[in-house]
Formats: sequence, C-alpha cells, structure tokens
Amino acid sequence: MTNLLSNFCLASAAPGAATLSPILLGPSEAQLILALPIIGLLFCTLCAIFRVKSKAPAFFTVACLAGAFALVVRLYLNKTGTPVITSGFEWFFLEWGDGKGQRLVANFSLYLDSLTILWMLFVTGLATLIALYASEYMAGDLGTGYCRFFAAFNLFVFSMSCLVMGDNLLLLFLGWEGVGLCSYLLIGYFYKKPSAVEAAKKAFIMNRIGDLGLLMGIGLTFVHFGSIEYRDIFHAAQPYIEAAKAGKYNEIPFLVQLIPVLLAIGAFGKSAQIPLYVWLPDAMEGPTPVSALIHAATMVTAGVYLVARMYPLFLLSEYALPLVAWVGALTALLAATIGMAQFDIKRIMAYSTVSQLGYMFAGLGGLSSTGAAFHVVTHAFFKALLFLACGAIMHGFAGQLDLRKLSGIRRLKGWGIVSFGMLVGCLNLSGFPFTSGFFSKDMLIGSEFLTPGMAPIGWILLFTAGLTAYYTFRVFFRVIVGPLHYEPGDELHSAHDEHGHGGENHNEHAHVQDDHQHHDHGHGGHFHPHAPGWAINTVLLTLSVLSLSASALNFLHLPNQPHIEGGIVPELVMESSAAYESPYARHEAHEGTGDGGHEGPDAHGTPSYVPTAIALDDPHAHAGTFLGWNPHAVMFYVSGAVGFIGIFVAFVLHYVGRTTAATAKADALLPMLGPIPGWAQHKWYVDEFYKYSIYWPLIILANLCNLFDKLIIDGIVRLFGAIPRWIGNTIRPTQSGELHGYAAGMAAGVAVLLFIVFILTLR
Amino acid sequence: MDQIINPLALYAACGLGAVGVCLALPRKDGKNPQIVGALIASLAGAIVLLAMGLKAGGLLGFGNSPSVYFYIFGAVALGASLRVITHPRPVYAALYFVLSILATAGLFLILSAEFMAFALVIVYAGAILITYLFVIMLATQAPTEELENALADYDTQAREPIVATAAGFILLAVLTTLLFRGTVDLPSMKSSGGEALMAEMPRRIETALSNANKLPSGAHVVINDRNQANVDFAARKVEIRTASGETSLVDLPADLHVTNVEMVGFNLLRDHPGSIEIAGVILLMAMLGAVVLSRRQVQIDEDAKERRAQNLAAELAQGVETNP
Amino acid sequence: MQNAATPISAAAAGFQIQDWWLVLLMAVPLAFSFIIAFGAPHRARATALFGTLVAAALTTVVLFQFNWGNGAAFQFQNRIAWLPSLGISFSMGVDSVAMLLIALTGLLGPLCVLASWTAITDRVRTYYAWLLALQAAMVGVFIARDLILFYICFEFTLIPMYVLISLYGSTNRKRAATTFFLYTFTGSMIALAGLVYVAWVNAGLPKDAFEGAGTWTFDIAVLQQAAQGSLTMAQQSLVLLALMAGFAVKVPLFPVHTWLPLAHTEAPTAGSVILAGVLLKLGTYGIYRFALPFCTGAFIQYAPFLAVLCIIGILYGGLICWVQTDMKKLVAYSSVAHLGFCVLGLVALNTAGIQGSILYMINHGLSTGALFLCVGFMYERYHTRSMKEVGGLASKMPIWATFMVFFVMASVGLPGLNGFISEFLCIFGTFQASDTWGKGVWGSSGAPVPGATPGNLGPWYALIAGLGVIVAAMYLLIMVGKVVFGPLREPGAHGDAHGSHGESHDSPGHLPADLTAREITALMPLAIACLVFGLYPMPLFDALKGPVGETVAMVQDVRENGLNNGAAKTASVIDAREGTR
Amino acid sequence: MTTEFTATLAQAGYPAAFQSITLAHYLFISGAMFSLGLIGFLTRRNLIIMFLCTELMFQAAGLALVAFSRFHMNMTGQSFVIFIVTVAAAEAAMALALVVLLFRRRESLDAEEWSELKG
Repeated sequence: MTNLLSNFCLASAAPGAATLSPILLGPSEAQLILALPIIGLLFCTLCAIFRVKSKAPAFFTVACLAGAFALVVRLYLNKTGTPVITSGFEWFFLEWGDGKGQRLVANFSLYLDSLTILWMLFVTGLATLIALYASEYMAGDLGTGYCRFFAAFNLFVFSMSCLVMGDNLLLLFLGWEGVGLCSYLLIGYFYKKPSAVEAAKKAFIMNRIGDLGLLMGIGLTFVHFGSIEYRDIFHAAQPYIEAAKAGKYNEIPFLVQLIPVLLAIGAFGKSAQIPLYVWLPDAMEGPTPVSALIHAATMVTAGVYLVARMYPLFLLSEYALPLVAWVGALTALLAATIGMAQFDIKRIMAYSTVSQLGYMFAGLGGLSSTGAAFHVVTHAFFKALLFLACGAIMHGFAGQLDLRKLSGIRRLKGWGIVSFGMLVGCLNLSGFPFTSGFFSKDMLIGSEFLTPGMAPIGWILLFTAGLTAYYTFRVFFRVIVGPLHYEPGDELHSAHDEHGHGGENHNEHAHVQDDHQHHDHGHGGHFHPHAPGWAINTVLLTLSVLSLSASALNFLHLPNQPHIEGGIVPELVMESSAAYESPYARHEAHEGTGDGGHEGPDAHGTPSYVPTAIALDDPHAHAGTFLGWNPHAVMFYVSGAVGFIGIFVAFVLHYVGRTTAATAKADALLPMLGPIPGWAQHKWYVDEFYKYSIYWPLIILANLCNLFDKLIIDGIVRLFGAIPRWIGNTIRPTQSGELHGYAAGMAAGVAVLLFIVFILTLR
Repeated sequence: MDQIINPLALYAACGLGAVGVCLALPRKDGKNPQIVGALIASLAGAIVLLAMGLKAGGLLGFGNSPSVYFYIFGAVALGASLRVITHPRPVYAALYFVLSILATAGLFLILSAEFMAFALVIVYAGAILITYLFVIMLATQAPTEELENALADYDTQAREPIVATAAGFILLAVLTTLLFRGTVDLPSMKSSGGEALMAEMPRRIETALSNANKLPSGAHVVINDRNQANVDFAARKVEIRTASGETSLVDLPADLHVTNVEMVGFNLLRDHPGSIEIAGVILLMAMLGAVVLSRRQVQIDEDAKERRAQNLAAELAQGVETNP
Repeated sequence: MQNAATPISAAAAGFQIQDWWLVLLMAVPLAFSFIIAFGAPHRARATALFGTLVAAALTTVVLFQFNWGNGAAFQFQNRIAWLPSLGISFSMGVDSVAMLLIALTGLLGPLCVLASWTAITDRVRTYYAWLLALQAAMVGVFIARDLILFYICFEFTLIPMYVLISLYGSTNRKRAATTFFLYTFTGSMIALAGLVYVAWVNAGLPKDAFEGAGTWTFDIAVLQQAAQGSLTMAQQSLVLLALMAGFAVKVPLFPVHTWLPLAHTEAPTAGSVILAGVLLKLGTYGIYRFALPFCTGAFIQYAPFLAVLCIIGILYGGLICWVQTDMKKLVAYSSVAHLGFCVLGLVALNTAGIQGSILYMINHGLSTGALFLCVGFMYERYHTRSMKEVGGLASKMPIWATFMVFFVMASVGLPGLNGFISEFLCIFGTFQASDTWGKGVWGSSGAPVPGATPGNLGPWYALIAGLGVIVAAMYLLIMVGKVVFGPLREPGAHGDAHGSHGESHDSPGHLPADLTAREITALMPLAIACLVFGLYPMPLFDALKGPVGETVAMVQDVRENGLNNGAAKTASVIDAREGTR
Repeated sequence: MTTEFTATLAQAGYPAAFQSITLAHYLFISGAMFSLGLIGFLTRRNLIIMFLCTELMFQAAGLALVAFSRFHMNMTGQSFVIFIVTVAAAEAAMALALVVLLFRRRESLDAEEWSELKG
C-alpha cells in the first residue's frame, strides 16, 4: 500500500524522447494558476454548505482570479520565447513496452509558451472582471444560487486553464469537457426554467458530438505520433512537415491528414460553428455574466485555441484548413443573417458571437493564425463588454431584452456608462476605423485575399462585415438612442433574477409560478428601471477603456522580435507552435505597402508551403490581391467603408424618424424582401431541420429498439420459458392424481427396466 | 442355458395365472366365477412349482423335509396372498394376510432365519395387522339392519382387473425369466462364517465350557486386547488361562454354535448401529405423526355430506316402504 | 504468502495470519449473517452495519498487507483440502485485480446497509442476513483459486439476490426474481459444463506434461495451463462459447440482457447497488479470469464478434435508455451500455483496453452504484421512480441534486471523474487494436505506426462505440433535466391516486425533504472515490500493471506462436513468477 | 458359474439334498407374491386393502432378501428386513392415521375419491 501512495511523484521525463530537445522546466508557481480557482471552488462549496448569505464567495473568487491573473502576467513578463513545461502530478501513465508509442502519458503538466500565455491573459483577466460584475449582478440570488454560481465560475476558470495550459491533448480534453460541464451548469443556472434546462442539455450534447471527433483525433494522433504530448507530437510530426513543405502531400498518410479534420470537428462543437452552432444562441438562457465570459469571450474560443495549438498538424492536410476556412466563413455569414432578424438583443449578440467565431476560423483556415488570435483577443474584450452592457439592461429592466420594447435608455439617469459601453462595443464589433475590432478584422480579411484560393472567403467576410455593422448598430440605434420608452420584462414575475431593491422580502422558496411577491414593481408606468451599481459600472468602464485601448495592441511590439503587422498579439503567436503566417502576409509586413504580393515568397526565403488543395497545383502560387491592390493596405479603407455603409443603413432604417420603440423604417421595407426576413428570424429553420432530420429519427429508432427489446428479445427469452411450460401442459393429463395410475406407471416402469436388463444380459 | 424351467411353460403358466387371478377378482354383479378363477390361478402356481420341483429333483424326494415344507409354505403363502387381493371384505383380506405372513415366516425358518421368522410373526401379524383390523373396523360404515352383509362399492368392484392383472403377470414373467437363468443351491449354514463371531463372545464360550465341564475351576477364557477370545476355529480350540496364570488350549464344546439371532444381532448392532438409531427415530416420528394426524379435527366434505343425505333419504324411503 | 508454491504446507508451517486473511474476509460477513439471522430483530440493522464495517476494516487491513508491487502474483495463498479425491479444495489467493474488486465489495457493504436503514422495515433479519451472506459469496468469487469454489460462490450469489428481490422488491418482484434466477442460472450451468470439460481434458493429459496434469484437479492455474496448452481451436471455441454463455448473461452483453432491467427495477435499493456494483462484475471478472486465459486463441479469433455485440449493446442500450420513464430502468439499461464498454476494452486485448476494462469494473460499480443509491433515496421519499411524476427536485433537495448531477457526470464520463479514465482507455484500446494500422490501408504510406497494437478491432469500432458516449450524455442529461431540474413536480400534487402514501408527499414520511446525514454518509465515500480515481488513477494503473501485462504477454504469445505453443511459455512464466517470489 | 459353485459345495461335502430347493424357488415365491400384491394394489379400490397389498409386496421383498442373505451367507440381508419391517410399521402407523382422516372427511375409503394431485 505504501508504494501505492508513493506514486505522488512528479512526472518523469520520458526516456524514449532522447532525440527531443531537453525539457525546459517552467516556473512551478504556474501550478498555482490552476490551484487558485480550485481554492475558490472549495471556498464557494464551503459557503454553500454553511449557507453563507453574504457576497463573500464573489469577492473571494475575484481575489483568487485576480491572483491567477497576476501570476499569468508574471509568466508573461518572464517568458523566454521558448516553450517550457511545468510538471504536476502524473495523471495517466500507461506503458506496454519500451519502444516509441508504447507509452500513454498524460500528466497534469503545463505547456507554457506565448500562445498559452496570451490566452491565459485574457481568460483570467476577463474572468476577474466578470466575477466582479457578477458579484453585483447575481446579488438577487444571495443565499440561493450565489455560491453555486461562483463555484461553477471557479470550476470554469480551472477547466479553461487546464484546457489552455495542459501539455497534452488529454489534459486539454479534461479542460474541454470541464468547461462544457460548467457551461452546462451555468446555462442551466435558472434550473426552474424549462427552457434553460433544455438549452443546457443542448449545449452539452452538441459539444459531446464535437468531443467525439476530438477524442478520435486524439486517438489517431497517438497512434501515428506515439504520444499525445504537444512536444512529442510536434517532434514526431517533423518529417511530415518537411514533406508538406515540399508539397508532397501524397507522402503524408491519409490518416495523418485526417487528424486535423477530426480535431476541427471538436473545435466546431466547442466554438459553435456549422453544423454544431445551434447551442450557442440558446445558451443565452444563462445569467449574463456567464454569457459574457463563457459564451462570448473565453470558452467558445477554445476551438480556435485548439486549432492554433495544433496548427502544425493542420498544415499537414490538404483539406483541413480549407474546410476550417469555409466552415468559418459560412458560419459567419449565416449567423450574421440570423442576427439581423432577431429582436432579442442578447440573442443578437449571441449570433454575432457565432459570426465572429466564424471570422476567427476563417482566419485560421486562411493561413492567418495570427489574425485569428488577434481577433480572439479583441473580440473577447468588446464582446464581453457588449454582453455585460446587455446584461446591465436586462438587469435593470427586469429581464427585458426585446429591442422593440426598449428605446433611448441613454436618456435615463445612471445609464450613461452602459450607453457608453454599448457604443464602444458596437463600434468595435462593426469595425469602425481605428477601433481594435477594425484592426483585427482587417487583418483577417486581408489574409483571405492574400492566400491563393481564399478570395471567395474574403468576399464573404467582407460582406458579412457590412451585415455585422448593420445589426450591431440596429441594436444601438434602437435601444440606446431615440425616444425614451421601456417596458419591463417578464422577470418581474419570477424570483430567479432578483433585483436588489425589490427583493428584501424575497422568499427563498419562491417558485416560478409565484407572481404575487413583487407588487412594488407593478407594470408599465409604475416600473422604475434600476440603474447599475458601482461594480457593474466599474467593470463596464474598464472594459470600455480596454476595448478602446486594445487598438493600441496593433502598434505595440515585442522587444527583440521582428515586427509583424498586427502588433503584439501576432508576434506572441509567432513565438509559439502556432507560428504560421501566410508567407504572403509576412512578405507584406516587411515590404510595407505598395504593389507587392506579386512576387513569390521563395524570393524572400521564408517557409512557403501552402497547405491548401487549391494551391496544390502550383505550390509556389502567387499571393492573391484585392482587385489588384495589396489586400492589407486596401482593406483599411474597404472595410472601413463597408462598416460605414452598415452603420449608415442602420442609422437610416432604425434611427431616423423613429418615434416609437416598436417600429422603425425597416419594418416598412420588410415586405419587399418577401418571406426571407421571417426565415431569418426563425434561424433559417435549422433547429427544426435538426429536430426532424436527426432528433425524431433517433427517437423513433429508440422507441423501436425499446419495442424490439420488449417484444423480440424478451419474447425469445419468454419463448424459451414457454417451451417447458408447453411440454408440461402437454403431458399434464398423465398426472391423473389417482393412486392407481401412479402405481401402474411404476409397475410398467419396473417391467420395462427389467426387460431392458433381460435384453442386455441375453447373450 | 441351464434354465430351471422352460420359459414357454413359464409364460403359459403366467398367462394362466393371469386369467385365474382376473377371474378371481371381485365383481360387483357377483357373476364373476371367483372360485373358478382361484382354482385356475392355483393350477398355474402348482404347474410352476411342480416344474421347478421336477427340475430340482427334490419334489419327489419326500424324505427331504425342507423341500416338502417349502412347497407347503409356498403354496399357502401364495394362496393366502391371492385371497388377500380377491376377498371383497377387508377384514377377511387382513386375516388372509396374517396367514400369508405365517407361511412366509415358515419359509424364513427353512432359510434358517429364525429371528426374522419370529420377528415377522410378532411384529407383523401381532402388531401391524391388529392395527389394520382396528382401522378397518373404525373406517367402515356401520351396516344397516337389512344390509348386514352389504359391501361398499369400492370393495366389490375391482378396478380395471384385466389390464392390472396383465401388467402384474407380465412383470412376473419378466422377473422370473431373469431369475430362472440357472439353479443355484443354497449353501449350508456352516459355511456362513458365522462361527468367527464366536471369538466375540468369550463369556458364552466360558459358560458353555463350564456347562460341559471342560473348564477347570478358577480358569477363564483368555481375553485379548481386542476384547475377544483367542479361538482356533479350524481346530475348534480356545485359549484359557488357569487360576495359576498358565494358558492352555481346550476344545470347544461340539454343540457350541453361533445362532442366527446372534448373527443378526452382531450384524445389526456391530455393523449398522447408526441405522438402528435412525430406524428408532423413524418409528418415533411415525408415532408422533400418527398422533398429530389423528388428533386433527376434520370437517366432512360437502360431497360426502350430500351423499350421506341421499343415502339417508334412500333409507328413509325404504323404511317407509317396508314399514308402512 | 511465501509458501505459496507449496500451498498445503500452510497449515503444517504453523499458523500464519497471512494465510487466513482471505478466509477471514469471507468468514466475517458470513458469521455476521448468522448472528443477524439468529439474533434479535431490532438489533439486526445495527449488527449488519457493524458487521459490514468490520468487514470493510478487514478489507482495508488486507489492502495494506497486499504487496502491490507484485500485483500479478497471487498472494495470501492458502489451500484447505475439501474433496481430495476429486481434486477440489478451498484454494484461494488474490492478485491485484481480485483485490481491487474485493475492496469495492467491502466499500459497498456498509453503504448498502446505510441505504436500507429506513427503507427496510419488516423481516429485517432475513434481509440483512442475506445481504451479508451475499457479501461473503461475492468475496468468495474473487478469492477463489479453485474452479469449484469459484463456481459455488458464483452461483450462491443468486440465492441472496433472489431473496432480496422477491421479498423486498417492488410490485413485479416475483417475476423479476424468477427471471433473474433462471436466466443467470441457465447461463452459468453451461459455463460449468465448459469448466468441467477443461478439468476433464486436464485429467486425460499425460502426467508429465506439467505439474498438475493428468489428475483430477480444479486448480485454476493448472487448468489454465491445460486449456491453453492442449485444446484445439475447435475445442477452445466450444469452451469459449460455454463460458461466454455463463458470463455474458451475467455481464450482461447485448442479446442476453433482458433480465437486468427487470431485476434492477424491482430490486430494493441495496440490491440494485450490489447488483450493479459487484454482481455484474462477476461476469466481466469471469471473462477476464477464465474465458480469456483458458481459450486465448479462440478469444483472439472471436474478439471482433464479441466487440460487435458490445457495440450493439452500447448503442442499443443507450437508445433504449433514452425512451425510459422509469429512472431505475434507465440506469439499468445504462449499465448494459456501460458494461458494453467494459467488455469492449477487454476484447481489445491490449494494455490500454484491459486496464480500462478492469478499471471500468470498479468505476462503474462506484458511479452506477451511487446513482442507484440516489434514485433509491428519492424513491423512499416519493414512492415513485417515474420521471413523469417527479421533477425539479433541485429546489427541494439541493444536496441530493448535487450528488445526482455529480454521479451522472461520473457516469457520463466527464474527464476528472473516474468514469472517464476507464471509458477513455476502453475506447482508446479499441482504437489502437488493429493489425491494419500502418499496413498501407487508407492511403497509409506503410511507415511504421508507433502507437498501434496488434488486434482485430480498430478505429471504426472505437468510433461507433464512441457514439455511445454521446448517447450516454443524452439519456443521462435528459434524466437530470427532468428529475433534478425544471419546475418542481411532486407526485400526488395533482390528486394522484396514491392512497396510502397520500400524506407522505407534502412531508415525505418520516424522512426530511433533503438527504439525511446517514444518506450523505452513504454517498460521500463513493463521491470521494469517484473524484480521487478520476484525478489520480495512477495507484490503480500501477496496481494493475502486473496482471494486465501478463495477460497481454500471454495474448501476444498466442498471437505470435500459434495456439498451443503457449503452454510451455505459460509454464515458464508461472515458474518465473513463482521463482521471483 | 452355477455348476462350479455346486461342484465346490460338493467337494466341501455338503449333502446333495440341499440342491432340491434352490434360490430360484424362493425368488419365484417372492416374485409371485410381489406380483399378486401389485395386482391387488392396482385393482382394489379400498385404501386399506391397497395398503395391505403394499405390505404384501414388502413381504415379498423381505423373502427375497432373506433368501439372498442365506445364499450369500451375509447377515446384512436379514438386518435389512428388520429395517423393512420398521419402515412398514412406521408407514402403517402414518398411513392408517391418514386413512382414518380421509375416511372422516369423505366417509369413504375409495381411492378414486382422492385425486387432488391431478395435474
């Protein structure tokens, strides 16, 4: 038993990896980043057990997460540019031989490179801010779900940290599923609402479908590379990368090329891409801080992270990156069209999230992991800001989210910061010039035009950018500005999202149907919107400032590094395993503006493999252009113009001349489009399509199985039971119950036996 | 093969016996020629016995008493048995059964199984059959005045006599075919090895010796550490120790034999002591069971009640008819 | 323990406590069973708790005495002659696989008593006496090194279970108990035929083949050698068929599973817990201990067939779960699906798969046992298991809801909890186990594939089995969504005709709304175990390294050297093992 | 075999008279008695007589046993008869008690009245 416990040792250095560069041990305090949320989780659990009714869990959580953020900052400051590994304890260690690939190792070890640190910076930073926001936002649930919320919140940060920092795919998978669980728990936070429970379930199951792809990808990775640790994988993949560089994709086994596709399926699930995106809009049933943190800023970017992390493998396939790009572009377009037709502002934000995630994937697929990462970071800030502003509105207007019932709330006292935050977020999202969103989006779209064969995607994205600007400012023009009008939401009738001033006599056991608790809110004119308090305002202001200042990232640069277009974030990515930028983009960055891009990258000696099927016929294809101009240079103007057009259209249709909350000029235009807006409003009936094409067939199959089990399988068993019964019934009459019959039978039996003996002894 | 009786003759006899027994069985209408049947059955039995006697060559040797008694007892036993199964009145059947037991006991005596013979008579004829008689008397409807000799249906009417008789005699035929594969003489009692038991009984030897005045005064039969006397069976000598302590061999008395009772006793108590205990327990349990059963109060059946009422009504009607 | 090579000398060498640990493990529950049966009824449950706690403490002691570094070796060996003329003896010994399963049994014992504390109110003595007898029998199965002892204990488990179901079950209990008994009994009779056939073959071998050959013996090690070394492929196939007839019913695998939902649904809570926790594992343990080592060649050949059955079970069971409304039935069908994974890992016949399979036995016992406890606690309060009648209990029973969600997540296979470890390894083992990896199929370049192991399964099997993971999430979350979350629904609230329980709905009987300290005590150890094994399974990996390694080596040997060449090798392996001890 | 055995006996000096009654004689009596008992059991309907017939069959078996005991010179055969008698006595006690009970219930000794075991 002692040796059973003595395994609490640090992960062993793999002896079979002699050819690898020695492991650089990272700072051990990095483990604390994992530990701090766990401490917060334990604290919240204790609070839940002792039914603490104060805000202690929130502030403890904020403290823990802030500590984690500080540690990440420290990591950032101390980073060396090469990946380091910090060993935790052994989780999986299974060995069946001495050779390569005969050892399954997955430890709680952290792989710290600049990509990890980049992700952890905004994850922990945003988590801290949003926890602070939630401390006020969730105050209505003090004593009921408050501790639960923050426990799950901590668990989420822990899982996300595992996902991002793990040094192997299995630890990533742990975090992957862990964030899925937290997402499930937090979407279903208002568990009395059937729609919330349904949404939570949907999110978990949709994610599971992607997870199966990821799991298969992990299996395939192990089988082919003999390890699931990033370091070993990248090492083992080296020969294939060489082959890919030479354009010899036929030397790379099909199964190796399959790995990125499978991983991408996992990423599509987590990051809500076609065909697995339908869970994310429904996930807005959760409390708004959750939507902001998990379903906008961090968790949904896990898919992007996965692709970026495994970028070397994605480069091995001819099909994986085009697949990712097309899926991303189509998702971006589809979600934007749906978003234009929605009335629930949170849902609009959700679809915009799906759309923006599509941008990121398109960026990854368009050979711009740098641009994708840049967009992830900027998007994290402004989308969190937008969600939190929406949340503040929802909080203040008793759950009202319908943009037809809210108007001009900037005119209300105490809503200035919310309005400001909304404006900042909308500007960023719509790519208004010189906002951070503008830079990152430009970088993405520019790369698409640069990369040969990706131009259609660039056009789609450009078009979508216009749609984005339109639907973003549709919200802004209807809700924030215009004539003042508001109606309270239906949460007046429910206790689950309690307001500070209305909940003094709040009954813990109030049920959903209990609607006699809050007379003071009343209806219509009696309703007083409740302006956000200091915590929400602080966070909104901070995020607004951060979102605005994020554009500075474009101009900051890492010391001692060649400058790359896009600033510090792309430079961080370039330091990591995801280091790949379209050779054309790099070329542009060095050449500055001008009419470049017509020269082959080989001229500059940069790595120049183009892992797309499109480029296969000519591996040294020339960089694409945007109508003959250098995409990156032109894109500033083009996308700025597209953004302006979108905003202008929104301005005309939704602001000019609008006198009521419910109607705008746009409504008059709708009939011209025929049934299309209705279809868009119904999300193009994708949910229904899934329901009838997958759900119902499966349910029918399940029922058939159940019947089959009951009738056929159990029937066969019963038949086996029935055979002896039948035989018994058949010979039953022989048992007359009369003594003589038995005696006669006995005598006859004896006679027969004797006769047999007689025959046998007759020689 | 050395058959004691020609199989064909045996089967013929069996068939004959079957016919006889079948006829001898009681029939309700009384038309059954019971006497004829009994005679036929006896004839069949006699044929077989005769044939066997002829083959053995002992039937004619009347001087040989065991064989004579064997035939007498055998005939009585079979005849009585036949009556047991054919007599319509249970009491008579039981009495014939006693007769059959007595005849069997006689056969046992011929087989030198005296103990069994007497045990059979005492236990069976004396105890068990008396119980039967009691029960027969208990469990018989009280006869009415007119129908003093009336018999119950189930006594007068045999059940499927032909089939049953055929089955029984087929069984007998098969059985005897197997048994009569050859003649085997019975060995003498002397070869029984029972004499070896003599050593087990030093006191008896001592008594017999002193009765025959072969034992010097003060002398004892030597008892070895197995608690046995040292007997030399071949020379019929036993070791004794005189008062002075010397040991010597003396002849056993000529009439000193191990009796059948002793042999059975040794066999039972030395070889099967556990079985004896178990048999005792069985008897005890049977006694308890009988007590428990007979103490039980039973309600008369609805059917039986109805039947009784009908009988009463019939009797009453008869009574009305006869005694106006 | 040191004298294991000459087992009979144990008694001669004087009393050594190591020799008797296993006897004690079995005797203590049995003794307490008798004490309860003949004791006072009002003390029965306290005695049962005490007895199971003593047994658990004893198990803990033995766990610490066990030499985990040499997990492949059978330790604490002891042999007491029983019917020497037939070569039957009370021969016992445990390797780490058996030890872990014994530990599971010991852990579940007190929890079952705690779960029955208030649920069983009449005929308590009978109940607890049989419960403890059942525990003794289960321990007996795991410690047996003699086929007959194994088989007797294996079969004896049926009797207490039959009593528990038929006397203390719910409405349809008689039929369930009879079906359970006849079904499993029929199967194991066929298995007995197979086992005895092996013994018969061994008795006919020349005496000098190896030690123990040519005599009537039921020693498992000897018979294993005989079966491996001298059965032809056809014979092995038949023996495998016979053994699987017994063990597959017990597991249960796909076509022979219909007794399980019935028995689970009708059994009392503790019965379900034991049934799911340990009794089903007797089947997988039997496959691992007998079917695989006895008929290795046939097992390798028919592995794909078995795997197909497992996969059908996984998907089919999962789909059926989906449309259940009875919670217990749902969990029962989920057992069919889960055990499919377990056997799938076993037939993968590589280290990851077999490790995963054995871990699955333990982890499924923990998580599904706990789920049954949870459902039972709810049933005790509401007297219904229908998901149509109860719902949204999170608002009324938050602690219960927390546990429920926790164990559902463990059962779903959430990484970080125990279910994932085993499920992942089973799927992963299946994934690896293909001879076609790297052999030029699927456009493969033919370059060596480092992470593959030989086998007849492969990625398609893993992929289709993996669909079961999605299905598992669906049905379990649907259950959670209906019962734990959503608006509160309680039976009787709408005038349901539950006459006798009418008053118990508002304040359910004598029990408080949420879990009592006793019930939390029953669930807590399982929760802790789930979490610890999920995050730190290394002790289990290390413990199972030895036996699994040996099994894989054996399979490898048969694969490489053909059917019967393995005998000599096995003998040498056994010799080597004996020598090292 | 038989002839050898006879020869052995003759060598041992046993008188030929013993040859007249062989084992087969007794066995015939025994078999005939048994058959008669069986026929009686099958044909008679009176429960008491049926029991008498079983006793008759016991007799027959006892006779055969004693004859074999004599033939093999082994006393166990006779001991066995004692047990037969014991069992017969026990059976008689129980059976007759039952018969009384049955009679009290139906006022009839007809065996055909009782067929509760009918399948």
